[in-house]
Amino acid sequence: MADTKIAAYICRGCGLGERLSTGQLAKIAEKEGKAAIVREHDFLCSEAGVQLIRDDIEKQGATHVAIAACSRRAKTEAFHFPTVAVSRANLREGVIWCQPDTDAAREATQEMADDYVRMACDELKRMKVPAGNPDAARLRRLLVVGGGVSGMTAALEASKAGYAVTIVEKSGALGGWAAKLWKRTPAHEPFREPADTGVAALVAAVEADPNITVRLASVIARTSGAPGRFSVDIAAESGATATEAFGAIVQATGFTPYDAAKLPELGFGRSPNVVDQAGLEALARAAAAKGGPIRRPSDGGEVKTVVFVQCAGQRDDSGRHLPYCSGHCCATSIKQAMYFKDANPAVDTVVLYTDLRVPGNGEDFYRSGQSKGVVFSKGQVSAVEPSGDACTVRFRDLILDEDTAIENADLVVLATGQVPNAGVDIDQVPQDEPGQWRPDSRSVLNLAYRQGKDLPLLRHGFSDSHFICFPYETRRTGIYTAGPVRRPMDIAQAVEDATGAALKAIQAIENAAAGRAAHPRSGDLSFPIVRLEGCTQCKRCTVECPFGAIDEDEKRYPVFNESRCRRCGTCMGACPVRVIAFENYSVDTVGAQLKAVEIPDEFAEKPRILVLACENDAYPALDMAGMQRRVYSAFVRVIPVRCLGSVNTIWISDALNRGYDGVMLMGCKHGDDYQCHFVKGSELANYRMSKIDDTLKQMALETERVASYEVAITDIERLPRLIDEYAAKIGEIGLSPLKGFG
Amino acid sequence: MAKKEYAFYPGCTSHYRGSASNYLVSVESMCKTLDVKLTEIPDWNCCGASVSYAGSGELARHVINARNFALAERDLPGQDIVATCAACWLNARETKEQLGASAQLLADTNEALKEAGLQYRGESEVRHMVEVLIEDFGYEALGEKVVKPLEGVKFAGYVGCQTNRPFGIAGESFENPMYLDRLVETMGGEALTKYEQKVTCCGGALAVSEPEKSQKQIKDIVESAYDHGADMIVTPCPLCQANVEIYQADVNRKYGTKFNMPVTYYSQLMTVAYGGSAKEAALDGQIIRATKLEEIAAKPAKK
Amino acid sequence: MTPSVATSQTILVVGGGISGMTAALEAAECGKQVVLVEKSATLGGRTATLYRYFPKLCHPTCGLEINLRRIKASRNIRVMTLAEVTKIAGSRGGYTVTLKIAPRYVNANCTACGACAEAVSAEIPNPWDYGLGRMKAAYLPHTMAYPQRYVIDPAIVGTAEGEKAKAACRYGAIDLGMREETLELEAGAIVWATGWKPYDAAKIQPYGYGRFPNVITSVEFERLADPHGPTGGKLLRPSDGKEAKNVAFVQCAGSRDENHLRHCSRICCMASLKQTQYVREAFAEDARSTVYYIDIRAIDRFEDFYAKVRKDATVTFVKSKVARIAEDAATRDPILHGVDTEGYRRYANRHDLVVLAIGMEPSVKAADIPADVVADSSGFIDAGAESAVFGAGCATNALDVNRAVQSATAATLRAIQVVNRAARAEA
Amino acid sequence: MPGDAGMGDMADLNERALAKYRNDFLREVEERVDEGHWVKMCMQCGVCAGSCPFGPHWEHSPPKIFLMIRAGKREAVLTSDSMWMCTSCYNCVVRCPRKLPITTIMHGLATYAQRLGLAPKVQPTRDFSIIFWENFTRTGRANEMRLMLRLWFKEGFAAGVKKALSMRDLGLAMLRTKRMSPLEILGGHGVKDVKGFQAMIRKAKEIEDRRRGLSG
Repeated sequence: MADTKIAAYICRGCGLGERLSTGQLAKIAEKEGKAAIVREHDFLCSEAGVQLIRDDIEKQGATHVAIAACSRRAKTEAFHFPTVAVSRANLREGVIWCQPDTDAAREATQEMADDYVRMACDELKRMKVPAGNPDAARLRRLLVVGGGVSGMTAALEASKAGYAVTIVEKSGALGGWAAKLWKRTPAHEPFREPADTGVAALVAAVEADPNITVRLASVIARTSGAPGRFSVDIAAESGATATEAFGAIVQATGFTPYDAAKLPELGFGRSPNVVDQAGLEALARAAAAKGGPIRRPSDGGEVKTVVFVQCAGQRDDSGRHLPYCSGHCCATSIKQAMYFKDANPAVDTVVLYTDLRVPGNGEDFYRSGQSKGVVFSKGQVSAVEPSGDACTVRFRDLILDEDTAIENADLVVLATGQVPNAGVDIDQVPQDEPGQWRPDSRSVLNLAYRQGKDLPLLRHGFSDSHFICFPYETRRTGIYTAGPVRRPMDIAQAVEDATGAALKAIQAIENAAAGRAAHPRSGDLSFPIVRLEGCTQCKRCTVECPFGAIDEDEKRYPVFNESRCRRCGTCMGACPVRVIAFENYSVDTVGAQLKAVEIPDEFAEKPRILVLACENDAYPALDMAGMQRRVYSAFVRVIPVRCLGSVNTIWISDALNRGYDGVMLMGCKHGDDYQCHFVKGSELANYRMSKIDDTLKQMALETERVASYEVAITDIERLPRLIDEYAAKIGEIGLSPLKGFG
Repeated sequence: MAKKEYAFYPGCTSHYRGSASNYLVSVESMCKTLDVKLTEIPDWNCCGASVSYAGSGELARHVINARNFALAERDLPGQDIVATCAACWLNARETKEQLGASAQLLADTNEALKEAGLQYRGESEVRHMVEVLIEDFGYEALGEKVVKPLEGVKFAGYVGCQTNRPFGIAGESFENPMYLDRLVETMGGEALTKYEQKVTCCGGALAVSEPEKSQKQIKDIVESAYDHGADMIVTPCPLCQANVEIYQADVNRKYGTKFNMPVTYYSQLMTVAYGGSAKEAALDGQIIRATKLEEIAAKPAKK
Repeated sequence: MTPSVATSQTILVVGGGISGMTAALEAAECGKQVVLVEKSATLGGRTATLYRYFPKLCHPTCGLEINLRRIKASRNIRVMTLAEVTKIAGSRGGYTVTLKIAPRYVNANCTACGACAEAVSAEIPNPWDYGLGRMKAAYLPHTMAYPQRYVIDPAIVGTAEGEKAKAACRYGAIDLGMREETLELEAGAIVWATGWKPYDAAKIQPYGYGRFPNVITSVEFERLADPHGPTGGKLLRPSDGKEAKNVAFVQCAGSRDENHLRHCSRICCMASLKQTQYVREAFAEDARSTVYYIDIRAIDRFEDFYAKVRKDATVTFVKSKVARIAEDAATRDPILHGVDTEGYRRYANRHDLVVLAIGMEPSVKAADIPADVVADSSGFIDAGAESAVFGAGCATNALDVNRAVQSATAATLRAIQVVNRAARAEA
Repeated sequence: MPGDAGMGDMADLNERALAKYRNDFLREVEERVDEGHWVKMCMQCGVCAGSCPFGPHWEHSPPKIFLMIRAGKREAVLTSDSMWMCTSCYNCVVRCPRKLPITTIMHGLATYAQRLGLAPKVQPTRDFSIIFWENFTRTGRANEMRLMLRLWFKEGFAAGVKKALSMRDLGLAMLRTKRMSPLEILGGHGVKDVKGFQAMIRKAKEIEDRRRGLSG
């Protein structure tokens, strides 16, 4: 790198000048950091300070800029120099704000600052400005899988934004479940009456839209590629297969009603007069077509009493049925009860529920049901007993606290809930060997991905995502779920959801075109570069990538799909031979930093503890500890990492070999309620670190010398405590015996 | 200020030698000072109170209230009806609201009223005397007439139920109405604003039929007044006044307490503060004597 | 008046909470130009004041950090804080929006070093703690505040305290002469994401909020649980600082009530279930949480969390709308009166602290938005207007976070449709 | 009041109601009880039950009564003395999140139970209510003196004398403070147009019975 020219800037503002010898820092930057330009400034983030840096870049040819001032999280607008590589030495939050302002502490504080300047300079030497993804492609066409309300909405909304869409629908018609409804629950004030489903209008709009192509009676036989350049085989029932290219995919494959046949105790299958909610809709449509009231299925007799059993096969803690609540069923039963009440107020309709769940304006619909005379009873149904043309519904009245029954129910409607049509659970089915890929008829997407054919699932068969803050971010970039396949929902929510998913798909296309990363490292232009010549085909990267971005070729070499990549570096952390790197983040950039730290000899009684901190939660928490002037041990040297998943064990062994006395790894919570922004990163790191004990034993080191912590961004008070406790622990077990050998 | 005129609906307890005759006397004294002319609705009838439902459904009860409106509309046109009794006011107002909301009910009512040669038009408003004081005068104006501030006297303001719910005084809360306290303060007395039994039910009409249950309520109401250091209770409701005063002896017998807490009307306070005599304030109507008020009434005016 | 910025290709996002930030980011990451305006001094909104989210019990600031980093990384978003929309003129595809910008008294020079706060002794109630705690009158709203820039409270401007703050700043960042400004900008479409506010608990008179110190709201309880809140994360009750081990959670405080809010506020049941776990976290087996409810509305996957809490022996459920809260005068313990409707058992339960699961109402009533939007009777924005002013998040309905994000993402596409059409027309 | 139904009529009314409504007690209440159409709007939150000052004395609290109505427990509701516990304090009404006029409904249920002859025979508030109604409809105004005497003597002459003696102190105090007049026994005050007043009430009852299907 002949043309590397490092410029280092030491800020004296915010007390740095008073607390530190900035002259010494400048000298270190110059002598050890090999900075060609070194400048001190009283107020570096000021317009004048920033102009100084800009001038050095433009006029002096600085290619690499080290800024020794505040945290990389602060003053980001000021220190934005996109044309050069930039590193930040965190002297403010990371040194003077977390160290006491005392004479006794002065030396250790200065040493900290010295090291951070060394680290910033040495990191820089191994950094390049990311050139952007060479794999960029932009196909402004979306694939929508599923032609129900969600799918049609996604298609129409994307089309309105100027994108072409193909809808692939398995059945012979558009409309999905909503088309089978007689009416829907109202979505607008006054929330009193069942409303038209609107499906016919949606279908008409889709059919009239020249931007939308509909392929009915078709399924996806194969999906390969990446955002911006998906290649999809669409197989028609007729046997014909067409291959089309898309920029992004919306999966709106909806739900299947839970199989009521699993509920014989509730009478299903034992009498035609016991139906599920879908069955009641069919009765209502049939009745409407004939222009008469809904009749009793068994004999066509008059319906005088209808009982609605809520939570049938749902909210079940026995493990036999669905454990979750489908959310829409209470309102649906109210709507269905109105079918009867609106036609004939003399029909008795009773809804048996345990919690009536009609959030938001659903409360108005509930009131409307009550005012129409629908009776609501808090009751736990124990049995539905058909006998002739009538059923007896036995239940515990939870309010009157007694076992009771409704005799002579002409119709019993079971609210059975939604089961997502999510395809195959890739964690449960074996994966095809490279070169042996075959489509699976149970799969929705038939992804030709190394890690499996459908989207990874979270719980209960719904697609995995950070479902609170970032509900759309699936683990397959460019493929977004919408509607009840994402979580149980009603039509109104599915419409919102599909509109949002369409946006995410459009965004994926735009990101791919620009070679940018998607959430959470949005806009990141770096991407993993692999030196295949060093690769041992161990498959760790292809297996561990949380986003399924890496495929394998037939020789089992990894094939990176940059626009599927989220830039977490888990592959880099996994690679035993260290052939994967980003231009601005690599085994070398971190390795250089930890090696830049001066390790005092064993007589100095100054331990050194390396902290590898996740930049998403742990590092901000440390920053905020500094902002609150919380003091922690001056023996730590903190290096932020993209994700704990990117931590390569070589860093640990390098650090210990160099004489560090301990290594702390700080990452996010993993497990069921994981908080890792890269889903699996912290979990994988935890797994890798569980294996590190052997390495330590080989090095004749105590196992305590490497410690992992689950840390949250709010641990502002806890982190300094953890650090101090760990430093004390190191004090107990003594300094590393490896000092001076590194 | 010009004389204010109202159609007066005194109710069955407020007449001469009725159980709330002291209320009537003190209201008349108070109104004299305020230059208010109350003209009794000629031939007014009972409102049905709150415990007449065994005798009839709601229509008959609306009809008897509508009769009073009809009389006032005919004989005292243009005047608001003013009631001093909580139940009278509540029942009249309930009827007014219901008849206003239902054309059917209005027609039925008028069909019945025709038997008495009357018609309800819904032109008159019915108001509680307290509303008149607060809305037509205001605390400031009421305060200007004070010549004997009730200094050093601590009052537990017991609002009770029916002047408070379901309609209440505009702008006041159901759980913690403040107007009585403000009236007390306006008269120069000390209001025990934290008195927490101010809206507790005294049992109402059931003090007669369910004495034990009601007296438990009354005990709480009086006890808390003592806890807060009250010299007396003040109330706007004749039934509250009667129940809380009369049954203290029974409560004492039952619970071994030694209650002797005077229970007065706001109008008695105001009469005294306005310089009226004990007789004008009808303090001679107290079964438990309101000594502190009597003392002030006996003193010469300050201004 | 300051001259116009932005163009008809710009999307204006009003409100810098989770919905507004989401809308701004999703649009910006599609390549659109965005102006994000926020009334307070920082982005983050209501969720930034929550301790944890249900059902994962993760921390809202975790997602906030990511969103702030995305904002810092984006060149397409212009953030304006202390800014309020006062007028919207024009129509779909071509709006001129007038903003009123309140003075911060601190300019871009601020390094967030904190010297001004150190110099000032005047304190004000901390609005991010709902006034439960106090803070310096020169302040950074909270540690996650963005922009990371101090604010001088108007209360000390023109006083010696204000001068002290100014004198303490070595970077010329404090400008006490700042005035309210008016600014006009162009926008093709507007996403309205002004969020929600807690219903005024004092209006629910039988519960004694405001009269009894140990009756607080659910949003206030979040601040007690938060390590950065007024009690440093300890569950101490306001009257005497005693540990609140026995806590009552009162559902439908304002919601589902025609005397208050007609709608169900959707989040309150889950928020209370979550908060029972704060009590457990603090006091282990000594914790006592009682949830008084009408229906537990833990829909979809939230049911898992409800099932988990039901198994927690420290949590009791009582199906009852609490009738009245009284206070024991000696101990200031709140005493809840009501009837458990499952069997109609009467109770008078003493607790250390009562948390009212307070209902949601829109921060800005839809009728008060200076644009063509359809208002529902609760003040939320309903769909259906002809304009390109799109409601997002809790401005449209009582929503939890994931539904708010969903709503904001959908609103963003609607806005993009408008500006893309404008772009195609101009091309 | 003259013209009121006797016991036989009552039983007859009850039989006819049973025949007409069969198991649908809710509809019966909706059609025949004051504000009965509100009953279905209750959502069983229980706030009314918890707000009632006499709550502990109700065998069935208001929401339970509403639920029993829906569950068709006709006899248990109408023979209950619960509704007669209402003090008309309106606490429940102002707190009800569904704005049910609970006080009026309770009074209405009591009215209806009384009308059908199902109300408990020994119920002091029921007795008081009947006596009060008769008292004030006789002259158009309530006569407190006569009311007291009626109440004291309702269980016979001896019991009345005893009661009067026990209340002697109070009575003397009321006389002393001029809040009671013995002259009231002799007729006392009343409206001038008693005839019109009574005719009007008769008419009202007749209309209401017609509307509710209770007449003849």
